[in-house]
Amino acid sequence: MTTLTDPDKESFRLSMLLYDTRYRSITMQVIALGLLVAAFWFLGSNLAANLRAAGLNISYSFLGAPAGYDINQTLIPYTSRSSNLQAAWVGIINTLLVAFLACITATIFGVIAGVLRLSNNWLVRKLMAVYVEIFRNIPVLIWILIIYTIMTVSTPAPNAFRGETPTSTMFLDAFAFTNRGVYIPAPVWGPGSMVVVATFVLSIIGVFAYRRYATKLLFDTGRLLPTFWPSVAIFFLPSILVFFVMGSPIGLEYPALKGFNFQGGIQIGAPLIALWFALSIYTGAFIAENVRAGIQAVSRGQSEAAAALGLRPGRIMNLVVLPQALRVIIPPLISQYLNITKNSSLAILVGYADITATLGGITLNQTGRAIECVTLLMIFYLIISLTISFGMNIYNNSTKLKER
Amino acid sequence: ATLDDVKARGKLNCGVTTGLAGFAAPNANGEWEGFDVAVCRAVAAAVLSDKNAVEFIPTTGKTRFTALASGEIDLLARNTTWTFSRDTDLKFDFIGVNYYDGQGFMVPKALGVSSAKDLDGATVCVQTGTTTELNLADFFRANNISYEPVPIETNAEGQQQYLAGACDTYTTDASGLAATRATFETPGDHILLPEIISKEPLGPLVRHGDNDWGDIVRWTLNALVAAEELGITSANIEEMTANTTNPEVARMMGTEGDLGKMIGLDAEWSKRAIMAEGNYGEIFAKNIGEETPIGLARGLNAQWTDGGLLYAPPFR
Amino acid sequence: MSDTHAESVAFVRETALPPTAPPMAASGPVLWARTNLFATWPNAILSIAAAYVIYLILAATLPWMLNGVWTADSLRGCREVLDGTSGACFSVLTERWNQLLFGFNYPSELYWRPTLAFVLLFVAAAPVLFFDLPRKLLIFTGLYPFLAYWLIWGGTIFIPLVALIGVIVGYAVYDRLVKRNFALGFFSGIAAAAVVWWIGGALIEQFAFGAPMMEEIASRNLGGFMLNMMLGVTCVSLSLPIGVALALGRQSSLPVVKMICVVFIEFIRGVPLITLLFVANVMLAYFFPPGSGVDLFLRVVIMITMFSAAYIAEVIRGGLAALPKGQYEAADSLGLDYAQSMRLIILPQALKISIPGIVNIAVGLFKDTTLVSVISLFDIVGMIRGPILASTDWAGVYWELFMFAGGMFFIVCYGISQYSQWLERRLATDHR
Amino acid sequence: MAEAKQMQVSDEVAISIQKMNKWYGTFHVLRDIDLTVHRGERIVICGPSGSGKSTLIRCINALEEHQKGRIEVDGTVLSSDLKNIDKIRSEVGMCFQHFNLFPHLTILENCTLAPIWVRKTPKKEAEEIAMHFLEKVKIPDQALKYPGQLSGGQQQRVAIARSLCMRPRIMLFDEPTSALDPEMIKEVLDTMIELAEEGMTMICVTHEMGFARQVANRVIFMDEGQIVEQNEPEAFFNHPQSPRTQLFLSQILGH
Amino acid sequence: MAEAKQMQVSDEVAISIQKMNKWYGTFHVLRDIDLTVHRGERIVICGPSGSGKSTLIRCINALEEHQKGRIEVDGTVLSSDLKNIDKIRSEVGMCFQHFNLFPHLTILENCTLAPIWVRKTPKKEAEEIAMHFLEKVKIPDQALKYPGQLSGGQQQRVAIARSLCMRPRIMLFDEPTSALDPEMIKEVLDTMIELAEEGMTMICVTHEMGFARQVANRVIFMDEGQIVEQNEPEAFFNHPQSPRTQLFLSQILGH
Ligand SMILES: Nc1ncnc2c1ncn2[C@@H]1O[C@H](COP(=O)(O)OP(=O)(O)OP(=O)(O)O)[C@@H](O)[C@H]1O
Ligand SMILES: Nc1ncnc2c1ncn2[C@@H]1O[C@H](COP(=O)(O)OP(=O)(O)OP(=O)(O)O)[C@@H](O)[C@H]1O
Ligand SMILES: NC(=O)CC[C@H](N)C(=O)O
Ligand SMILES: [Mg+2]
Ligand SMILES: [Mg+2]
Repeated sequence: MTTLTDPDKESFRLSMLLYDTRYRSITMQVIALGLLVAAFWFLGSNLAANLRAAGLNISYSFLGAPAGYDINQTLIPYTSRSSNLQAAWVGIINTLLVAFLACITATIFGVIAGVLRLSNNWLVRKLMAVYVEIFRNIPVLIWILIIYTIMTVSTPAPNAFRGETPTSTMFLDAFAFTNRGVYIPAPVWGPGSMVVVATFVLSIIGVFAYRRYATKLLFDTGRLLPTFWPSVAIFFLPSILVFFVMGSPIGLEYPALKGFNFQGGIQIGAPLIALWFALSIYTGAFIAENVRAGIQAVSRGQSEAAAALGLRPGRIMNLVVLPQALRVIIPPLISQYLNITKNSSLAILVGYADITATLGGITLNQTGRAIECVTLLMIFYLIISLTISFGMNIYNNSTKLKER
Repeated sequence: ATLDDVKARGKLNCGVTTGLAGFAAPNANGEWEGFDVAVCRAVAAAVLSDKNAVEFIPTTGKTRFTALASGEIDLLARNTTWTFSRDTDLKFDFIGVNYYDGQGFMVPKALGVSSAKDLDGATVCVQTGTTTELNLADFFRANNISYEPVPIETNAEGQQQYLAGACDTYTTDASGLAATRATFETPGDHILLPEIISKEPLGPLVRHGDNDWGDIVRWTLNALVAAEELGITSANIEEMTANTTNPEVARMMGTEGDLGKMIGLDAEWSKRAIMAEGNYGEIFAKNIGEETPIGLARGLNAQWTDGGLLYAPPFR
Repeated sequence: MSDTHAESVAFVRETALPPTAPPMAASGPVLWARTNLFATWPNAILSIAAAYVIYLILAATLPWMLNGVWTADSLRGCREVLDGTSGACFSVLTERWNQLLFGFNYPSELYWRPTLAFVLLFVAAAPVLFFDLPRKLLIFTGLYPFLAYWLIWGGTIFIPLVALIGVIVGYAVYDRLVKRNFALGFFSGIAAAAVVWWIGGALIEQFAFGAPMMEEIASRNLGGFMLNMMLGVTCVSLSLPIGVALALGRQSSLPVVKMICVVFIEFIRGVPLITLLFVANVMLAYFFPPGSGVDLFLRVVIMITMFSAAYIAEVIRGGLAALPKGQYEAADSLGLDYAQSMRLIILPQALKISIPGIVNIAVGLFKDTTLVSVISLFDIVGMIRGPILASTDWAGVYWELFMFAGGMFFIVCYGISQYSQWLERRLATDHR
Repeated sequence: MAEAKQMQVSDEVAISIQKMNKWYGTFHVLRDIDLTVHRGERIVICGPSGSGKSTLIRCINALEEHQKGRIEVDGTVLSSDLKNIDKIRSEVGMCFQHFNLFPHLTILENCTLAPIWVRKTPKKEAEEIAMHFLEKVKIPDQALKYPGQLSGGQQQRVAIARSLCMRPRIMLFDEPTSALDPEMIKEVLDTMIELAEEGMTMICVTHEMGFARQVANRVIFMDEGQIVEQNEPEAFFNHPQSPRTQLFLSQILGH
Repeated sequence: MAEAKQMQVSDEVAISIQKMNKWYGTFHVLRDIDLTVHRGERIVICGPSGSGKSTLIRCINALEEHQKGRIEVDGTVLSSDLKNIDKIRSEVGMCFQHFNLFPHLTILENCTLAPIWVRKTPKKEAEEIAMHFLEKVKIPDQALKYPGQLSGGQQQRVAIARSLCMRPRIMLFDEPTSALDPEMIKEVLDTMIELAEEGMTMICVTHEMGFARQVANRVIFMDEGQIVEQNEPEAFFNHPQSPRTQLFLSQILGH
């Protein structure tokens, strides 16, 4: 509360610093700033003194030096002779990968559980409530450990697939579930396969185009085309057709047990699976609550009004309930995504090579550059969170309900 | 200075592994025992006159150096390899070597592997933040074969993964492998491969910059080694002190000269250190020697007089 | 006006119809099952699927649990007793019970101390959690931190005593002066407390050291579930006032103050707790004066407190924003100054609105205390992953241990969240 | 006005309810309801809170299912057959106490939603119809705003327009004015009166006695799930027969 | 009554506002306001919504800052000096449209809060004073209840009592009755009339013309941030001079 009158030409008194609203806020801010500077100075000088005493210095030159260690999952070229910086990039990409995968599956788990919690089937409702409560109330770290233990202890080792009478067999001869990971067939791109891929991409576009067309037709002429089966057909048929016309250019490479491990195919390492699954199922429980709250936030009156207008249940969901529920669901959903990204730093528990494990783990240890590594680590996570919350603000502003 | 801190505290904070049978592990009563533990106890006995005045702080490959650098521990006795960069860049002082070791591989017999060079494509469990991890990368690279590392934090985890078959082979210092294998239900099902792919001089270390403290620890370790060479054991030490004719023994036992004073301790410091858990040979035999389940031979760790590398500088 | 209909419709009911039972005797369990389980075909399929899932889970776990061994002394012992049948080896829980609860370094003859502190925690927390209890009990709540400190860490009683006296003196001074001016009261209170602590500290060093005392326990000897509880309770309570300050700062009209708070809050919230713990572990020591010897436990407490303070600040900010502007204006127009209106009018209401949110943060934080195992503190997870699974006796006993740890957290967290729901319902119906 | 009331009532039956019963669990909400509404009739239902008024009209357009008895709307018998329910719902418009406009859609979209998706009217045409009815309720200029931007009275008029866009033959109102401020009640009642004058068949739960007097052909008094009394408004208000009705009227008129 | 109106007005100036201007950003809300209120005067301010009435009286007790001109209350110039602001606020009581009682405190606590913390009155004494004023507004029996348990009219009377407990020499009212149901308006107006009869200096934003006629010494009409007309009530209502005033009066009296 500040009040200004015509500049009274009264002389400046020291007490005005405290009692005059014009100066008081400046005084306060100067004090706050002073305290802040003092705190930084205190911490900074301690840091300098301690570093001097320990004979350390702050330098980022280690980033260019060879890392010297190997990483088990690298999506970009990396060998033990690559630099620590490259190792950090490997970690960043692994972090983003597991976060991305977990966001998708957590959403799926969460939506299913959230919707089922509102089911009018008592058993299903209760089952989902148990799922949500159990997973929400036990630390994610314990879940990661439990699921990793299931992965490593309860699934067979690759050598169980070996020998005359193997104790385990591959599923459909194409999928192998081992305690080192899951092996699935990988596509082999033959000549002409690009055409198939292009067709596939086009048919996805086609599905959307068809749906738009159907809506437009409805709006223009009132004719309602069926959408579900045609969409499915557009999605699959052209690709399959082209696939055979081109002479099956895309083959599958099946994983097979060679030497110590399965070779060929796509390998999804146990650490990735454990972390991915644990994060998804844990966060899924939270998302389920958000989804339930979102749907319940749309009052019964809304669906009743829609029903009274003659809309069918599916349409009520699509046209009335979901658009409103999504506004409520999406902001907390995005903060759950943020949580997933942050919790993915628990990767070190299962030996998954995310940024915390490479830059903040092995590099930190092998070089001893603790301050530098931790600082870089924090900057990385900050950038991610600020980006996501920036996006969220934009979304929130764009969907705000118009009020009087 | 560290010595004053330790005295004021009345306890020595000693960093050890989180658990490696024979080297450092709590027994059923929660008391720490082992080859590395003995070094800590000897130092505590020398400095504080009480071999039990030690606080054992378990550290992993990752946390050990921060613990030491931040002053949380006074001494790290955790099968840590003496390397150039640790000594210089990380600003630590290795005060000697208590075990000359090298990195090896352990595999299940059933795997049918007889050489590390056959491990192409294998999955390897390795503790992160260790020299082991770096040696491993170098070894496979040098031999132009591939592998998949499974990074783990503690020996216990490594053991769990290895036994569950999540990795084909476990690699760490050969002594560590032997110790780990000794705890298996059926140690006979596992073998160590013949290759030793690195030099791993393991020794205690302290922070750089406090040379007085470094001297105390260094000479305590030397006293243990020298005692074996001179035939002083925890059993005969009283008698030796009284009857010795060897001036070096007399100097060590504090009956002649004032070595203790030179490092800021009393005259009997080394006597107490030796009495704590015995001399080097006794410690070795009791914890990891051939009589124990771990069953390590002295090998390189024999006295120089027996053709080994142990060679304590003179007490003079 | 040839009113054809009105004539025919005029109607008066002479005798009231009594209520009758609904048709089809299906009002009992059959109706229930029909409406709740088998309302439609898909629903029935869903029911059967759910029942099958439940059956699978129970079939997998029940025999295993019922067949559990409670008295063996090692995994080998368990295997012998089980003799090939499937069964849990709960013996690890009985054998390592104390380690799971107190860590492996807390002297066993002193277990009664943390246990007592734990029991008293309920007494201390009760008046805070349930408003109906006599306000007098709050005195005990005020004493509790000092008592608990003494019970858990031991040492001379004079340390907590001096701390307590300092707080009391500080509060007395504050209480004296606050009516005149909040800032004056606040800072004089702190100053007075500091003086008492300083003098008391000097006195203790001079004379009383070693006088009435209990055996002293170093922080690093704390462990097990006790460590989780301690971290959770301490950090949440410490972070409350900081969170309030941050929230007020963030709402402040002074741009500098506001910016400092915003940067702090967003920074902390943007970074995973793990990296903050790394900071505690590897960096924080460098920021203290050389030789100040802030131990790892304290550093961890500092970081977790900052962490939860940032989250709590956001919850409280929500509470502040939910208050109508009229409350601020009414306070202003009565002549209350900023400190008074915050203390007497705004915060009591804002905090009340924020309680459920704060409780949620507290639950999350309590779960996150397990992360300290990553920087090798031996909380319950650290105990399991470290000493217990590393020991030759119990290597390989995962399920029992993880189930136990999970169960402990479930009990506490579920309890708290039920409390929070109860509270929310109560606050919702509270017509005040 | 009294003339207007009688004029448009025809012999054709719009709604016929016979011995209809409904339970919530074991609670008997509606008991042996018999009611015949002719095309063009305006019926006002009143009665104490909890007497089942809302439930009754919600049963008519199948928002609640009844367990016994028979409801026939415009010749279609209300059964669990979805086709019949759809048919009935598109002939019966309903106005709720709390308007229940869709807040994420503009006023115009609110009004065109059902015509487009249920009646399959082309969008253009639907918008024209919507504008027509919005003009009728006197708020064509608000068409592009969102419900949150309108006053309560305006919102309720939009709700009426939204129902009318489906061109229902029967309108049900459930206390359409009771959530409104006094000034706004008049706006809405005026709109309803206009509808009544056009001969729309209406069933209206309301306690606006002025409205009942002016518009209704018949007033029905319900209590404890039963129709206790029904009569022409004049007779009903001036000479209530049943003691329950008398008590009720003395309360609300005295108020 | 008319006598009463004149009797207590003294020559002493209670509030004097000179050439006061206020902007919200670039929006000029108050333009060159000149107003002198004598001790014991009762002033009613009216005018269309958004004309700046609330802003004016909020400037008087420094809830809003003004940017130009001079406000003097009881001899104290409103400046940026906090001491002056405090002094003025403790002499000026204010009543809001939405009462703004503190819901977490009992009625009694609401009333004693400011005396205890601002005036440093001992608690006992403060409670006695509070009970005195609660009796005056006729709700001493509600003292231990919470605001949520009271009706709107009662709440507004508590708000008045709360202001009075600070023993202000001037009372400001900002539409004190417009959030109330008709029945409750009278209760509050009666209380205000009583205050007026005791000679309290009052500035009241209200559209209760009956109140203005009965109590006010002067009625001020504002529009677009300016004082358009002021006069004695009789003259003001019967012979408004400015066309704007005429238009306004025709609207609110017609309503
Ligand atoms: N979904 C439901 N489940 C159980 N009972 C219900 C349900 N809906 C309504 N009831 C009960 O049925 C009775 C009739 O309710 P209804 O809403 O029809 O009354 P009403 O006459 O419209 O009252 P009001 O004037 O308050 O709207 C009430 O006693 C109510 O408690
Ligand atoms: N905080 C603000 N920022 C910007 N403009 C404001 C603010 N408060 C009020 N205004 C504007 O100032 C003008 C005067 O507002 P004021 O509340 O004084 O009007 P009023 O005469 O009291 O109206 P009402 O009868 O509706 O209360 C209005 O146009 C309003 O929109
Ligand atoms: N196994 C270990 O933890 C020791 C590894 C190795 N000797 C090192 O110092 O890095
Ligand atoms: Mg109703
Ligand atoms: Mg106003």
